[in-house]
Amino acid sequence: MSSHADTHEEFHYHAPGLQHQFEDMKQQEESVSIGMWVFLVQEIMFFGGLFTAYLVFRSRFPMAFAAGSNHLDAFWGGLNTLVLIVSSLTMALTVYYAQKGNRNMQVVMIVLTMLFGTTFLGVKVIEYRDKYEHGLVPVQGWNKKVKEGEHKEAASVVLPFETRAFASEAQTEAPAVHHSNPKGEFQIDVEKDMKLPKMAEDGKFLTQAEQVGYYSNGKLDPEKFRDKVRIFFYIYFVMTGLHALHMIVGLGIMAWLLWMAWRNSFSIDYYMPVEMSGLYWHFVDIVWIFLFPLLYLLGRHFLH
Amino acid sequence: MQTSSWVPLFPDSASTFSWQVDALYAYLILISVAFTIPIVVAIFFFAIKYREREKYATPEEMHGSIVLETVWSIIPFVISMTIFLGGAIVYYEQYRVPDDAMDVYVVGKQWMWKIQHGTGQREINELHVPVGRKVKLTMTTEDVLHDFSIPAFRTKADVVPGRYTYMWFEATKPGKYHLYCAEYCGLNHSGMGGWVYVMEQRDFDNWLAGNVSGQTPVEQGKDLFQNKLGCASCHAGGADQRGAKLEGIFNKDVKLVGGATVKADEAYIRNSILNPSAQVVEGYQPIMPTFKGQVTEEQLVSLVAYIKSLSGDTSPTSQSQAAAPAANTSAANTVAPAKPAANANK
Amino acid sequence: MQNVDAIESGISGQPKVNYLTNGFTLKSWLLTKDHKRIAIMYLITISLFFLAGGLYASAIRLELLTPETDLLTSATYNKVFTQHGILMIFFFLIPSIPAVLGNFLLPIMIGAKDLALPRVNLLSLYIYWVGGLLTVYALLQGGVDTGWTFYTPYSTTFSNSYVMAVGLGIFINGFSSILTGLNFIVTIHTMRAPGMTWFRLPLFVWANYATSLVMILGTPVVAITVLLLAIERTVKVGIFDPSIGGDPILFQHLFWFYSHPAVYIMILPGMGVISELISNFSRKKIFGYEFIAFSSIAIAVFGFLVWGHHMFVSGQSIYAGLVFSFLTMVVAVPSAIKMFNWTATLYKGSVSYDTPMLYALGFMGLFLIGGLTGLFLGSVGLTVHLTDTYFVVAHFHYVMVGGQVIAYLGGIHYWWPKMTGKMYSEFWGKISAMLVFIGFNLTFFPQFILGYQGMPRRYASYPPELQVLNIFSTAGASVLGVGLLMPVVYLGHSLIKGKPAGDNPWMLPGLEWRTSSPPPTENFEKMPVVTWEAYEFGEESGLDLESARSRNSAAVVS
Amino acid sequence: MSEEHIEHDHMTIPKYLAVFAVLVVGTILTYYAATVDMDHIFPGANTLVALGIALTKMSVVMLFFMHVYWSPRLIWLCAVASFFWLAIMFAFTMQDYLTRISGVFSV
Ligand code: HEA
Ligand code: HEA
Ligand code: HEC
Ligand code: CUA
Ligand SMILES: [Cu+2]
Repeated sequence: MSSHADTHEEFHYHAPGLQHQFEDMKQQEESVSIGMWVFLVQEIMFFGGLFTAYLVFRSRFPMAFAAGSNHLDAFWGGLNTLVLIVSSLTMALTVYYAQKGNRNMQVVMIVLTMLFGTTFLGVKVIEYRDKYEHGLVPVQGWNKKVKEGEHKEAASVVLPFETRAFASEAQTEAPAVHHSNPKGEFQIDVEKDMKLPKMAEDGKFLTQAEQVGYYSNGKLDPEKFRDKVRIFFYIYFVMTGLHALHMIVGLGIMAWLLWMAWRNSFSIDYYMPVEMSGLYWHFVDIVWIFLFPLLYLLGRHFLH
Repeated sequence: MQTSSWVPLFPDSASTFSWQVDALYAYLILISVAFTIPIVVAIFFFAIKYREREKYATPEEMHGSIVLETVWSIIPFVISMTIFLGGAIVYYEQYRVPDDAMDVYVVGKQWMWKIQHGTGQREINELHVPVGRKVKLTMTTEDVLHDFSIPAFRTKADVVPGRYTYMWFEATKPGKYHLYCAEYCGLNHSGMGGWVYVMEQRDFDNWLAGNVSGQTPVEQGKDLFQNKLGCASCHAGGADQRGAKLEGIFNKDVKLVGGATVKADEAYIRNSILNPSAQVVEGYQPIMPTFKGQVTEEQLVSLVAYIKSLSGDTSPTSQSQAAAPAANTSAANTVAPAKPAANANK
Repeated sequence: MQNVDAIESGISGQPKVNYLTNGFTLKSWLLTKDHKRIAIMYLITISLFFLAGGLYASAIRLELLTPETDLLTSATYNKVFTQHGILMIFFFLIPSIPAVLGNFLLPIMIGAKDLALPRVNLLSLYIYWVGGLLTVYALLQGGVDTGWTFYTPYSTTFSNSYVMAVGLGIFINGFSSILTGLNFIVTIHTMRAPGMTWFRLPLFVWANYATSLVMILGTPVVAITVLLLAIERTVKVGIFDPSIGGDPILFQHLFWFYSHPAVYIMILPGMGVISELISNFSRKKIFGYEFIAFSSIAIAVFGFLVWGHHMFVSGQSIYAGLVFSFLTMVVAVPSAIKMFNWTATLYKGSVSYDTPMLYALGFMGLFLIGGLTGLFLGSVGLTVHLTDTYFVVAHFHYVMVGGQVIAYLGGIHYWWPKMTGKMYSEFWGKISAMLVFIGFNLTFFPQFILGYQGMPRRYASYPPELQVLNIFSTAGASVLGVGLLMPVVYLGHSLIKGKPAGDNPWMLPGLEWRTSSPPPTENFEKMPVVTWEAYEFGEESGLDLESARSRNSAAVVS
Repeated sequence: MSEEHIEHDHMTIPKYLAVFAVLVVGTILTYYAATVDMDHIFPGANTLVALGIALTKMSVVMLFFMHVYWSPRLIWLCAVASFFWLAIMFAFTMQDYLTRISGVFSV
């Protein structure tokens, strides 16, 4: 940038990619890697706020969370977990080949990583769409509008190893009345979802907040219960939404890496950007490793 | 004992624990002075005595001293612990609501305080209380956070939507004291206040007499209970009534179906009326209908007051119920949910 | 040694290319990666925010001159104090010392050419601008009236003001703070010059390190909290609204998880400056170096365990109140350690009364009072009476204005010759330091008494019997305002007419004094090698004190 | 710390694949563990198992994919500190919620 720095560079040997403020490559690498890790610490605290909210509400309304979770498709969630894991592997291999200075394999691995990343987002789109069609987006008016009395569509995909109770029920008759949301409001599948608190009620193991929070009219109140399920979906959308945003950013970084690798900018001596992008990618993967069981797999055993 | 009157810097001191708060305050001022004076004196003394006599002098080097460092870490720590303990004791006093307190209900609303006495008087932005009686406030709000604050009594508490919060005091000096809303609540926050009138018992009785607006909450509650809402059809009392026994339950532990116990406080009674089957009493069927939407907030207050009054004129059974361990509220609430999970899956 | 040449060349005033003269185009500023230029741009921006915040403060004090709401309506008043708080905290005080003085000096002090990540540094400035512009836009559109704490459900459901825009402004601004902290941590770990060991670092660097820890660990949480608030406000669904099962107090937990540690973002750098000033202007090695260094870290760590002391009457559990009260006491101890060590440093020193030192001594008195009244507020039984009254207002102005702002001013005066190469008027500097000290006490001391009498904060009108003390307070604010305006004038004047300062006007050993004033873009002509301990004033420091003394006496004689 | 040089030859393709296998097995295991009722052993057992598996997965990713295992102490510290701070946030928030007295009526 400055002329001073430029003249400076003329006199010294500068490794490719060494920035002016550093003395040598080692210092630069160390700085960048510490910087990246500190950034990841920051990211963890960022998601941490959400996990705290999750913790507070899940400890209060476990049944509503279980019911909400049963609306999520564990198959897609699981598939996405696998997709991310594969992409993590290819990412790790990208770094590996970068260290080896193997440009071609590097490009291949980056492309694969991007492919899996995109697959992940694609699946997310399918899932979000499914929520949209079933009226599970917690915001009024953001759901597919179904007229009074109309039936909802059956759940999109059910695989053999999908939870039995969930699968069979989702595909057979769905009660009409509760699946109408003329204004696109949030709705739940009363028959199915209320099963959980009912079972819990028989066993009398609702939390105190639940004992107060689900009832009116002397009965479990679908309206009130729905509000709590909606909190689950709110948290679900914020968490997975932010996660997806991180994925998109990650894909942007990957595209840049691809460009750089393609131009053969990295070498055995200089592959810091690859390694750092790898850290970021793995971090995003780790977040998902927690999101999957915490969001998709709650209370599955109740319906077994 | 009142430490306030001779120090003009103190506000009125008119409750049983205001002297404690004042004493704690005085203690802290003492500590502050005890630290400030020596430090400030030392700063001035050093700054003057060792002022620069020669430009760019290099005074003798001095190394730190572990002994000194330890001393001046431990002393403040010990002192700060006394401050903590003092605060904790006063806090305990302020928030442990005594059992024999007179009830007053408070509902906050942007931007007014709606207050109702146990005897039926309603007031807005004013609170009349007798001197020398313990008063318990049960408070909630219709909209945002507010804070019921009476500086002369040295106490305040936030009111939170969706919850009851409690506070209590016992006034010691007749007079007229400020009542403030101390939690920011929007446009007219600074206008949301009024007065607390502390009166001699006789004056208070007069005030009550002059101000009676029909029924006391207990009377009103009784009326609702027996006639208007028909609670008595199940809770009339007697041997084979359908509804649970209500006499003597207040503040006692109630056994619920499923084994949990809860304390029958205001919130519980309120919930029992609004969401009866949320917590079903052991030995009864969950047949009680909800009254949500049928009763207003004020009627609820009256019903609660009436049911509490049923505990006032006693019942022998309360003894046996009280036998259940008392310290259940928090533990039961949090542990209860998952414990019987096994049953659920049978 | 190289510093001797530097001194000589500085004194003789040879023209040299320095960071200011290295390019004059707008582009050379806006695209610079030079930490010193970025610091100057921060300096200008935060000064503007401080003036804006100060204007709001003036409006507050004028309104409170009389008990009635005559100058401002309640609605306006609510916006005024909210915006005062938001601008002062998020856009002035948090970036003040780290982003200006830290940015400028930290690399020089450790002997580096720049921060480790200069582009990230520039990015943080831009983020700060974007956040600031968004906030200013929202304020011009109509402002916000939630209080700087944004308590729910008022902020989510009831307020009609521009909560969204301001919230996003703060969200964005948060990342500026995070990136600054990140950069500092990396720089301190990897960019130290040869010989600059951890325990030779100036305490200012330690303080900034501790601050950065808080920025990294705390700021993301407030960012996500504000984001949740903004989402909840837009889509009308969320987790803070009790009517659909949410919990308003959760917001307070998340908010204070950051905002209590944030008060240490607002004081630790100030403490760092004070450590520098006390030691350097007593020309004596600081007493208990390690204890001051580690107490900064201790404050940063323990500061995360006490946030509930802002929620004593909020409806949180009594048990939690006690735990938080206990920990609040614990976190006060490291501050006490610093206080005592500073005092001990003066002992047998050679104390000069230059303007920066006046500020430092002022800091000690004011922070002492501010901190001790923090103990009042941490003592839970007493806080029940004091919380949400002017006692709290007085407490935090004592620590924030009496602490950090004073330290910031002291630091600006101290390093002004280094940053600009010019010397300001020592006479006016002293006058203004006195005015600030007197005005400050007059403004805020009466508020302690008001607070104990129960005057609630955020009140546009108040009972008439409290007027006398409020008049004192407003009068004090005028003096304070004048005192604070004066530096703008004489510092500005020094830029044009000031005497050249020389490279080391105070003959001090810190690395920043061993390069020219203003420093060249790369900070040093050649990489310094540190062979002396921190705060070494004697011969070992390699300073040529003899000739400086003789030069000085020659100057006095002539 | 600056003495240590970050070694690069510690991971080989078979090792990467092994880690990958652990992750895949972990994912499948979480899924099946969720369908088995363990809450009757003690409440929260299902969640505990799920979190245990997730933690294991995270550890291998961090240690081997992210090379923490061969990294300087400072980076270990970063990793540990962030979880420590998360724990602070969880613990001190829940400390309030779990000790609240009743009085909630409209959650
Ligand atoms: C720079 C900012 C800053 C700093 C450094 C502090 C420092 C401290 N603060 Fe302050 N505080 C604020 C800014 C700050 N605060 C703000 C902005 C608010 C209000 C927010 C709002 O609601 O709008 C607030 C509010 C606030 C409250 C809540 C009040 C309420 O709303 O009810 C409490 C309660 O405990 C508190 C306590 C403390 C304590 C114990 C310290 C300690 O760290 C102080 C430690 C220092 C010393 C103790 C002095 C030196 C020690 C000695 C000389 C030795 C003697 C010591 C002993 C005997 C222990 N503060
Ligand atoms: C960095 C933080 C900071 C700083 C520096 C200040 C500085 C000042 N503050 Fe501020 N204040 C806060 C942070 C800060 N404040 C916060 C967080 C709140 C709480 C908000 C809330 O409740 O949400 C608050 C609230 C607050 C209140 C309480 C409002 C209420 O609760 O109703 C008051 C009342 O006196 C006040 C006064 C002042 C004054 C007189 C100054 C003075 O120090 C300012 C001096 C500066 C100038 C005067 C500017 C320079 C001069 C000019 C622009 C020239 C024109 C002026 C004159 C000639 C007079 N402040
Ligand atoms: C149809 C019969 C019926 C009516 C009408 C009825 N209740 Fe009940 N109530 C019951 C039964 C049965 C129980 C015990 C089971 C339970 O807790 O739900 C009960 C429990 C209660 C409890 C909890 C008692 C305890 O021991 O914990 C309260 C309080 C109560 N009712 C108040 C009222 C009030 C007030 C009304 C009128 C507004 C009312 N009930 C009307 C049948 C009734
Ligand atoms: Cu109600 Cu403030
Ligand atoms: Cu605090």
